[in-house]
Amino acid sequence: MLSEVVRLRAEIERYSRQIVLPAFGVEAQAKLCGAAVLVVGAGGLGSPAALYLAAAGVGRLGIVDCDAVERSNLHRQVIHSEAAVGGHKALSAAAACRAVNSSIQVEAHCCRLAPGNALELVRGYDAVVDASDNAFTRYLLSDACAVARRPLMSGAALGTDGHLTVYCLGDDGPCHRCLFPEAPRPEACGRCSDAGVLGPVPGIIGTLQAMEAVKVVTGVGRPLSRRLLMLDALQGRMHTVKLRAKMVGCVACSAAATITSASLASYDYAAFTGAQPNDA
Amino acid sequence: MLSEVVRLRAEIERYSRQIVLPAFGVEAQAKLCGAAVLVVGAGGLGSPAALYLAAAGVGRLGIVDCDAVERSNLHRQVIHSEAAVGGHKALSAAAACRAVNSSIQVEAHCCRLAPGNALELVRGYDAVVDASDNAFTRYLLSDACAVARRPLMSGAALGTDGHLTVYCLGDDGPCHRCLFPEAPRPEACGRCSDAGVLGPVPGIIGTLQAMEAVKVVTGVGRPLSRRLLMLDALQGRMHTVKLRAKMVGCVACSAAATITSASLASYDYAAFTGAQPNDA
Amino acid sequence: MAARVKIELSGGLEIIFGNAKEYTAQVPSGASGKVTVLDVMLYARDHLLTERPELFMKGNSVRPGILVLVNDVDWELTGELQTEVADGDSVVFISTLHGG
Amino acid sequence: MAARVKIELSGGLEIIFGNAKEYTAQVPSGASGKVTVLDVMLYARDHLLTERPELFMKGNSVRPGILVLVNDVDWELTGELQTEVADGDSVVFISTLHGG
Ligand SMILES: [Zn+2]
Ligand SMILES: [Zn+2]
Repeated sequence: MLSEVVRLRAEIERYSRQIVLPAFGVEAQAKLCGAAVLVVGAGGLGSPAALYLAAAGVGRLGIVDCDAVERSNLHRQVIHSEAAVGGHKALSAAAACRAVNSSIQVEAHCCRLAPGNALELVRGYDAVVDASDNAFTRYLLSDACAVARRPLMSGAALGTDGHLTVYCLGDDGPCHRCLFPEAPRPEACGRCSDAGVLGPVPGIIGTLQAMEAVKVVTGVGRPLSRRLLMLDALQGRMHTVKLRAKMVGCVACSAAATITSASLASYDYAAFTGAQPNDA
Repeated sequence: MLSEVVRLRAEIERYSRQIVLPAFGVEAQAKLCGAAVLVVGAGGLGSPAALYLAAAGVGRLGIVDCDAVERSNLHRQVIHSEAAVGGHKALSAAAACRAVNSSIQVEAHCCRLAPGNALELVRGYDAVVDASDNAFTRYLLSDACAVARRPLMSGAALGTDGHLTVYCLGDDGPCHRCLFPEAPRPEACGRCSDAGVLGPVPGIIGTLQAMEAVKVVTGVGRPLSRRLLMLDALQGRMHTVKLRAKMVGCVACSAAATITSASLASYDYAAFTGAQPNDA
Repeated sequence: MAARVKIELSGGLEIIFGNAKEYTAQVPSGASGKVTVLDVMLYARDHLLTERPELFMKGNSVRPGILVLVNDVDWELTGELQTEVADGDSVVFISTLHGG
Repeated sequence: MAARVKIELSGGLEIIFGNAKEYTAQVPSGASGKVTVLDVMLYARDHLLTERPELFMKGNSVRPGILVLVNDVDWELTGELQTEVADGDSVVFISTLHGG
């Protein structure tokens, strides 16, 4: 705690506009500077999520992505410059975050989130941002967060629509499986790469994910648990709806869970979702 | 138009995810690539607004700011890196936009928006983003857009709240003066620099400003004219309310306007708002 | 009996509903004599859906991945298919998004 | 006569209203016998405002820079101070923001 205070003093100027804010203040800033957040995916959602978390001062920021930057990413994945095309997304994103804030710890994980590493990755952080782009990873990450009891800021964007909710928060916050116990058929799941997405749409959702992560790790404000924010960017419509609590009998997050610390690594997500994490 | 098509072909891979989108497509992308947008302010709102407009492919992007990057900007103004501290904001933002998209034209205006240059600046672009941080500039920019008939994406953020609307659009869209004919007293206007602001809040609003600008210049979707989007980031609440049309007798945008192309330059904004554009 | 209900489609589901995100429909009651979300769903399938019904329903309910809201509340909290609806109520079918 | 009205403050205005963004109040009618936004404004000033009334009102209306919404609609469209309100209506006072 003392070292935290010392570090915070050195950064007082950087964070002065947040510290001066009555609703936030030095206490919340200290919590943020002492927190660790994992961002899974350094694409359309992960770009602003990682950048805003780094800038606002999260103490340790992990970024997971196994892909390389492609030219077709640049229209929405603003954390990557043209010069980064061909390089690792996780490294490019980490470098951008360090350039914005060298006082925080940034960890690039150039690997795919997989049943074999998900729990270990998630357990290394206090909160997690789901900035992935496929059903396989979304179920896996939610399960890992349910098992490890880590709050998960889940965002998604496709076309001109976006969704945002917080999973696995507190005693009654549902997980992804509570809402969607059965996975949709792959043909019902659009991905950015085939269905298209308007650049600022994941930008809006990803920035909101950073905001929710800040709220969750500082305890300030009311996180979007048991609520879903829906964005219709074309209509300029945004509203929040009420969601169920944790489901009795959920295989991932209830007392009767069958997906556990021991079993998660061998769960067949490909069979369950009918898809691979890298499916187009 | 032919040169536009040629340029677009060269950039087809970059914009492929927007072109493939049925609601957007090649036509809207061509319009965007042929459009010019001016972003006034390269701070908390202007950072994501400029970055997302550049990435999405606006053909010509102007950035106006006379300030230098300060350390206390970095927590929210993610377009600037630590290395840019002390340098011109407009230059730093322009360089970041060029790094993301070298195929567009980026123009840095290292000057303050003033009664003497506002009309000329605004007339050089098809649409304008108000990413400024004070009442003086907000009235001036709205007046210039009313006189020059340029749609204005007006965003604002303070503390944990944000507002967004589009002014001066079409026949019935109001201007800032239609809503607020009399300026508030300076002591009623918080600025980020004194009242504080949580980093992601201007990020959300600024990205939404980019989205509205894309809609306005492409004619896709329903812009937030005569509507105000209100963000309460702490509550995770966002909703849209209905606003008045253009006011009969508005001094800036009605048939009876007294602020005109000829008179704007000599209008005393300091007397009207009781403040300077650089007031803290 | 019937109820005048606003039916909304989102998350890409509008594509199989003639690309319209919003309908207002006079939905007739089912066997029970009351209008339920089940009746709304069947009405949407029979009168509004334009293609690929398998992307909307599976068996006697919506397909996996679709969330249903009655007046902006998750139908799990209101009684799912048996939720009664009345004039002016809204029923939203949202396809969950996975993109990023 | 009186109306049970939800009164909301936003854009920083909540600071002079005891830092609460939302109140529900039984607002008594004014001289006309009906409850209007004028009555809501006066009620807010007399019962909810905790400091610096000059940041809320000027003369007989709200101060410049405050936008008033009645049931999410700009009061300019509903009749400004003379807009009638009834049980369950909401009146929002928003201070316009200038920060960025
Ligand atoms: Zn669960
Ligand atoms: Zn006007």
